[in-house]
Amino acid sequence: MSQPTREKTFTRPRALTQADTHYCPGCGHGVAHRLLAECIDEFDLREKTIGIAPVGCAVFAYNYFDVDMCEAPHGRPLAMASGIKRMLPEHFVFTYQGDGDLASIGAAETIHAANRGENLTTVFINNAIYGMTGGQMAPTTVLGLEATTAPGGREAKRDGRPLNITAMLALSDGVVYAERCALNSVKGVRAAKKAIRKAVRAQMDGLGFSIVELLSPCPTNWKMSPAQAWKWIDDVMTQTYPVGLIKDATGYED
Amino acid sequence: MSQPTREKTFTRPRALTQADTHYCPGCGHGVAHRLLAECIDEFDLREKTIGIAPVGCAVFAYNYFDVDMCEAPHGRPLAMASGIKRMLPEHFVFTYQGDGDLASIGAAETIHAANRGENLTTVFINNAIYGMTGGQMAPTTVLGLEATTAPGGREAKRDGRPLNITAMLALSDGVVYAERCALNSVKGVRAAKKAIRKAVRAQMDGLGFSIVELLSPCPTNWKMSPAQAWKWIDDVMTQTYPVGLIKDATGYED
Amino acid sequence: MLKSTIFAGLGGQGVMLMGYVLSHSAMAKGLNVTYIPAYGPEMRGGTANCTVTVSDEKIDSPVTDEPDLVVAMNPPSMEKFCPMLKQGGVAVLNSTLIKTTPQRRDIDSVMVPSLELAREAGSERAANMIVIGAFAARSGLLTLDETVVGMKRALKGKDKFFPLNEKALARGFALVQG
Amino acid sequence: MLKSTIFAGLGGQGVMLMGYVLSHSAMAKGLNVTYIPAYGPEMRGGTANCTVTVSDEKIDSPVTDEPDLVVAMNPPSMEKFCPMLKQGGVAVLNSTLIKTTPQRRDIDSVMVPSLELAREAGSERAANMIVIGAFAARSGLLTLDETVVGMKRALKGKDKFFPLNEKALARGFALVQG
Amino acid sequence: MSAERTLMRGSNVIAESAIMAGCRFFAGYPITPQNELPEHMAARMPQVGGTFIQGESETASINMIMGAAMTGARAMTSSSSPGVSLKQEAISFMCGMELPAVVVNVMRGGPGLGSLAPSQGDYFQSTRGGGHGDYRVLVLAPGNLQEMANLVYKAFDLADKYRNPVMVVGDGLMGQMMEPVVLPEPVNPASLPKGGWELTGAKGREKRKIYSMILGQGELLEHCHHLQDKYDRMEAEDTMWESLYTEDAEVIVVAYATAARVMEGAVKRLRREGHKVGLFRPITLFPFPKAQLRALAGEGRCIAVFELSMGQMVEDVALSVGQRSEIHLYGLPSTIPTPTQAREFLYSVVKGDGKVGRRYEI
Amino acid sequence: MSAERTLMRGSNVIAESAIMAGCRFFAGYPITPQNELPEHMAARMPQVGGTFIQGESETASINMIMGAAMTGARAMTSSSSPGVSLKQEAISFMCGMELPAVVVNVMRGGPGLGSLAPSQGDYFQSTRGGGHGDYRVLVLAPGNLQEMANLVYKAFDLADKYRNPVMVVGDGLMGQMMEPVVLPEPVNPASLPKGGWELTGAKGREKRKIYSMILGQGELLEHCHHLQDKYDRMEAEDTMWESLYTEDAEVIVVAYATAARVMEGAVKRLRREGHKVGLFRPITLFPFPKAQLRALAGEGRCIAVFELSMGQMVEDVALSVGQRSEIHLYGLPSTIPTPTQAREFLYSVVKGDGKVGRRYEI
Amino acid sequence: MALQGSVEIARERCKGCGLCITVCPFHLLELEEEINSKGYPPARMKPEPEDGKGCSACTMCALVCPEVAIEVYRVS
Amino acid sequence: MALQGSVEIARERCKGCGLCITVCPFHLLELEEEINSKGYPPARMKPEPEDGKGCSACTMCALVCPEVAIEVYRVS
Ligand SMILES: Cc1ncc(C[n+]2csc(CCOP(=O)(O)OP(=O)(O)O)c2C)c(N)n1
Ligand SMILES: Cc1ncc(C[n+]2csc(CCOP(=O)(O)OP(=O)(O)O)c2C)c(N)n1
Ligand code: SF4
Ligand code: SF4
Ligand code: SF4
Ligand code: SF4
Ligand code: SF4
Ligand code: SF4
Ligand SMILES: [Mg+2]
Ligand SMILES: [Mg+2]
Repeated sequence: MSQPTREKTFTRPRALTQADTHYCPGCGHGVAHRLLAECIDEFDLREKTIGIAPVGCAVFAYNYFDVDMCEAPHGRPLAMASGIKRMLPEHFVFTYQGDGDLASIGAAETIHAANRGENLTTVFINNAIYGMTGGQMAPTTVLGLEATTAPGGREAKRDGRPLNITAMLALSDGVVYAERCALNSVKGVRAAKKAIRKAVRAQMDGLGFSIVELLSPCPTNWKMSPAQAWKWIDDVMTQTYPVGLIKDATGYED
Repeated sequence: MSQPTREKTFTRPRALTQADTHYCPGCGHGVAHRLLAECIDEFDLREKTIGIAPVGCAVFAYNYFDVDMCEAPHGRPLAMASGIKRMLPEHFVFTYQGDGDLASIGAAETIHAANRGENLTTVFINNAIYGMTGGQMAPTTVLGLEATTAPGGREAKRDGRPLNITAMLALSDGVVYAERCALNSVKGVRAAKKAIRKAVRAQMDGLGFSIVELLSPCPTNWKMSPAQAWKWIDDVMTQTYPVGLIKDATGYED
Repeated sequence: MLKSTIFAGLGGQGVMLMGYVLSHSAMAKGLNVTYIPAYGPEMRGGTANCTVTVSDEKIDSPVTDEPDLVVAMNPPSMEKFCPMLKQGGVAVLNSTLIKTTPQRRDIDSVMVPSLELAREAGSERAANMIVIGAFAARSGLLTLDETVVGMKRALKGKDKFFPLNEKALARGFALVQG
Repeated sequence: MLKSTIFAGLGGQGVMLMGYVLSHSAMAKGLNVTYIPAYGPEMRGGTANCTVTVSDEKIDSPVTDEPDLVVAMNPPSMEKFCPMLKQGGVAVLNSTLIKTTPQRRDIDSVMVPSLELAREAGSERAANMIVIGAFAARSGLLTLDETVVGMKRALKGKDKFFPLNEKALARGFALVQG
Repeated sequence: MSAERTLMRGSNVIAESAIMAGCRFFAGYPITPQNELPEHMAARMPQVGGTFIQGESETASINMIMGAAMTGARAMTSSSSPGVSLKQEAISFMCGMELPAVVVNVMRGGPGLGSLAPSQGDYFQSTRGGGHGDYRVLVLAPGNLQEMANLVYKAFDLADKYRNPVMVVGDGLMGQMMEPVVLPEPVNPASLPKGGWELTGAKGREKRKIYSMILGQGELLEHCHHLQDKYDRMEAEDTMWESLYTEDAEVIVVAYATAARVMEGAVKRLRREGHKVGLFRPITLFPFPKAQLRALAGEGRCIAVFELSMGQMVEDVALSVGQRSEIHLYGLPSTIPTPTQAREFLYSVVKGDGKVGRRYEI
Repeated sequence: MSAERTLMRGSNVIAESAIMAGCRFFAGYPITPQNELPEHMAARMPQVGGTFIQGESETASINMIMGAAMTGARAMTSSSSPGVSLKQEAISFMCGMELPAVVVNVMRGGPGLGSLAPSQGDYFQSTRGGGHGDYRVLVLAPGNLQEMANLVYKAFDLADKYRNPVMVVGDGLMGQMMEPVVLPEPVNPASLPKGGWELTGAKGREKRKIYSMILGQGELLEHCHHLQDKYDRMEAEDTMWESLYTEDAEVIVVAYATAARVMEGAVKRLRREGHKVGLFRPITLFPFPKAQLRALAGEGRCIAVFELSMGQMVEDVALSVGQRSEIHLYGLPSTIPTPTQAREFLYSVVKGDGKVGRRYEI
Repeated sequence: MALQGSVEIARERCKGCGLCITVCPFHLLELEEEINSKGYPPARMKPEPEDGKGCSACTMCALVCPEVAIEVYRVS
Repeated sequence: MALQGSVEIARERCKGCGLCITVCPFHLLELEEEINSKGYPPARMKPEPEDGKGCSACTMCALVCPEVAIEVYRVS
């Protein structure tokens, strides 16, 4: 009998550093980081990638991705990315942004970079809350979710309704690809991987702006266990933000 | 034979002051002012109106409307209006904004006020150009239109594509009414009047955010005669910005 | 009289609440008090500490780098803060996690087996109450009754925890005064 | 030698271009020159003026409140700027619109029927060239040839206007020089 | 004042004192270390019939309060350093349009995202106008939470008095710390006098307009003089400061807010040890108590500036003191200043050994 | 330098000189009085293989150039007062992250929308940091269009030298006026040395990261000292100024840019009339030529500050001069200063009749 | 033919844009030769209606006038 | 029964979120009682598979692990 061989079938992607993250247990950021890093590896882009970390829980993303990275002022990653990409048009340039960053303070920068059709890729972490600052209402907070600035839960009349920014962006001709996935199941994670891969490819083919919105658990500020948070995404969050393709003008056959 | 009686059938609305405007010959701003003033008169709102002038050619609108008025920093009229309206919920509060003001620098304020469903009315002057500063490209500039910062005419690849902000806003649940009209014909002016009237009514009924987009000639920066500018709206501008109803959740029977 | 205390530990160990109980107790008995929290960048977990100063006079600096007392809930907190202690100061140490005492000869230490005593008192969740009880007794700043009053104010509205906490405070107090 | 001139009129009367022609002419002949435009808030129409200073030395202030020359294209411009003229200064006035001369005794005036002469020269659009021609002659700052050079530089690329403008400059020059 | 002491966090003290002062409109955007402030407002405003809006940004938030101020309402926004930078354009507008409102800056370490540690690095921004044009805001820098309560309360009166924004500054330490506080008496907003300039609808009167664009020749210059007169009046009537042991002091420390508080302990200790040291604490940063400090300067007296920034307030000190006294500076941005640091600086200045801090030349 | 003189408008001089300096990225948002600057860039950048983006706002524009600067490109943005206020947060970030870039402010009258007239009311904002935290930008204030060309060109070198933003300030008059200018020689951007910090992709080297959040205890303080060292070096190595007739002057006017230019005529005229007056013109506003001005101050000499603002530069003058000389101030915000105004101020100071301007106390 | 309507054009408000002229169904309006004090040739009623038809007070000219310079009267 | 797969969980990276446990089709994972140096009870393979089935190297646990703490091996 031959010696059993042991083959690694799942390991840490090269484009992640060895650093431990500062994220809370069960947080979606870690998964999103890994998926993007895997795609960078798969397209062999690690040495020609510039990433932009947001202000938000992912502010230290520059410690976690093993690629050249920088920090942008809150809400401005896509403006900064536009400057970077225009100077390095052959590089892969991504922004990684939370919902507060992308859809609230950065709404103008987001819409305009997308509308200019900047050849960029955005990973958009929709956790329906301001994570880093401790659970304030985000534009994406769904009705009923308790937030520190929406006491008793978000109410349409008092607090306005959740904003579907990705759908708005998709109206723009500059946007070639927009998809929403949920990081709350194996299936969801696999779909997210596929979507990010397509978004990266769209940029490397020079097609324009691509964005993947990820419904991402924030157990801490939702005040749930990680498992409850997963379930809540299915039960509640996807009612407001249905997962699936929003726009695909890439022409790819998948 | 009795003495012929002379009856005024068209006169200056009460809600306009007697001041001459500083607008160029054939400019659409003057017509838009009058229509809004007429609606203010018709709803008898002159004494309970607060208007917000933008930074743009209409910056001096506070001299032209005979109602309480103020000026907002460039792009921020809807944020300011939100503060005013919350303090004076029974008053009629309007913003009057150009395309640069509303859709470029003010994109975030516009989207978020609309999305909060602020009970406000916006008259949005889309003249596809930065009038006041002398003809730079606006987010709304249509492809091919020459602008001082889009030499040779706007090109999709170099300059991005025209932004249809009203369509984006209409996606938001906070928006109850959105319509686009063109100020380039008697028919267009009449439609605009009807639309503004509905938008004012929506606010007075407390329904939420209403916006009327007016395609408005800027003969000066389009470098056309007033008559050419009218024609160009029909021939070119309405191809990108079709006139008509964009959203109506008022439930009014017209 | 002016006494400053640093409470330190991991997030989740109830460190802030301990400081809060002391602050409320002190205020209730008419003292002046300042409370300063300090968190790490983590949202959950990570390290946390707070500084509480109580006095019967006006408190100038709410900050101290020479505390009279240190309450350390885990080894890194002990290592970080015990060297700062004033000569003759007191370290109250969570002996559930801290197995050694500080090197310094010029201070006193009290070892509090918080988890073990809390279990006795009814629930592991009351471990921090055990410690604050012991702290109150050792510091001489508060009587048991005063500590209970402070606990109740600090946890206003959460009345259901009061019985367990009272028990734990008493247990901790007894450990020292025993 | 240092001479400052204010050109003033309504937007659309080509006031800025006049200053521009003088500036280019002066630079072409090696002089130093500064040109300052000033507009009203209107986009089109409204009033406009510019100040041009030429000198064979370094120019300190490009601003003047005592111009050597004023070119006024309409009555309000005359009223506004002629009182500023230096003693012994010269007002070049567009007599098509300006029917009276300034009150001051201590200055000279030249009346230029710009529209009428421009019509003669071939087109009303050249009215400003008539005036700058007359200005050149009266000020003694530029020869006709130098003015033509300046006009061509100022209107670089718009060669089709050159013949008409040359004619108009000459007509204006001749008005003064006879 | 009701005499009840409540143990409160600095951010909550600010928020609740504003409500007591009759503030009924708050807009703000989350940022550490002042998140409890908007959170307090979110909970409390509906209870008192006021409005809380979480603005989509700091820029939007201050424009919202500008709107509320247009109607004569008492309005407030708050943020921390980077967020306050985003408010500068609007602050300039508010000064130009003469709109009263209160802007709170719970400073953090900078530049950029910096740190969450206490810092006083926005001194220049606050006192010199980070925005454009000639304008000033009245800047209040309370030294403890009771004073915070009192000054936030007063800030609204001052804003109304001068028709000008008033800034209240603190640092992360003051925003986060807790202390027993006696809250001021509630003001009924309806009882506040009107100024006659508010936008309320042109009913039975001429329309009003509020704007900052002033194009007529010489008119903006005149407006600037009008504004300057107000700033001069602020200096004459509302400059605030406190001094401790300054009469016979040979070394006078100048420090404000947290830095002053830590320093106060050090000064007392050195006094006990027999050193002639004193403390001068500006409470208004603009107007800076120039004349008051100048009166203390002179031969044989040394001024020691202690600030949680690299050397910002020291310029106001120098402009007050001139060459009358030597000036020493110890700047500690993004630091929780310790009693030891405060003491060591003092010892060093007393001894003149130059070991801590540096000489500031003028 | 090619010796050809071209008659150019100030805004175009700035734009073209930047291109000559190797600037290949420009982002800006229209605002009067500097619209010709972005317009020039829109036309020229594509011709030189560079990029022009009309940002959706001033905020977006400066963040775009921050991005371009991350890659090591020479980048510039421009605006006028209100727009520059909107850039303050980002300027603070750029200083914190040590990113070189050039920011142009063609000032207009403020506060608020103000006026389009020339003004110098953003002096504080430029020199003291309108943004948050302890930082400084090098501020260049050219006096005429030739110097504008030279200093814009130099600004890029200085930005690279210090890894810090450099600001070039002018006013509406300088932006709009025309003057013959000899443009500097074109620099090939590819020939510029690399700094070793640029983000270019982690190929064959460790990854790089550029950020401004510095949480480790004491680390931000250390970073602030590192930045301060650079500012001190700027003062030692790159302070610029010019003086005229100052050796024997009894009255020395301090003025910069347009104000200095108008004043120069007045000073010469008074000299011709036999008055001992001189002119001191700061060219760098930060670092302000303190030591140089201080050296000129003293008994029997009076300093007269002439600025197009209510009294901003006068603080730097006072911090330089101290009590060595009397200081007089004539502030004229939002004004095209006339030779007569300049002269009358001078006469008044010479005579000591106090009729024009006012005494500045220190 | 009984006159049905008439318009009054504020001469000094008018900016001569000519838009009223283009919409009048009866081609009743024209620009003056003389300019007004703002420098524009103002619109006016032609002395004689070209096709014999007079003003119907349809208000169309007024509706499009950017200067609100036109008042319309019905005469009965 | 031949072993088909195995996982290695980096004990010090794990934050004890338990998500890997919920997805393992064979319920092979559990949290330790002891906490790691970060203060979390890390996940581990159960000493004995409950229903007798071993790890299939399906990678699902690793796919959902926010800490990228799990490596999966196929053993053949
Ligand atoms: C200008 C500015 N405003 C506010 C903040 C404070 N701040 C930091 S992160 C954040 C929001 C984070 O929410 P989100 O973008 O949804 O990211 P998450 O933490 O949820 O991943 C805010 C408001 C800041 N740093 N800068
Ligand atoms: C913060 C700021 N940025 C820029 C400007 C300059 N500015 C004045 S109006 C304007 C744009 C005007 O365009 P639009 O809003 O379309 O109005 P229009 O003049 O076309 O009616 C700009 C950019 C300003 N005043 N403030
Ligand atoms: S707060 Fe929420 S988003 Fe932030 S790290 Fe924790 S779980 Fe993740
Ligand atoms: S520039 Fe255009 S929009 Fe502005 S007044 Fe003239 S025509 Fe109207
Ligand atoms: S009212 Fe009608 S018919 Fe009369 S002039 Fe006007 S457009 Fe012509
Ligand atoms: S439409 Fe009005 S402004 Fe235009 S020409 Fe007719 S009357 Fe004059
Ligand atoms: S690889 Fe699959 S079977 Fe193996 S432990 Fe992970 S989830 Fe379970
Ligand atoms: S999913 Fe990862 S972090 Fe969570 S318990 Fe499993 S191994 Fe630990
Ligand atoms: Mg979020
Ligand atoms: Mg426009």
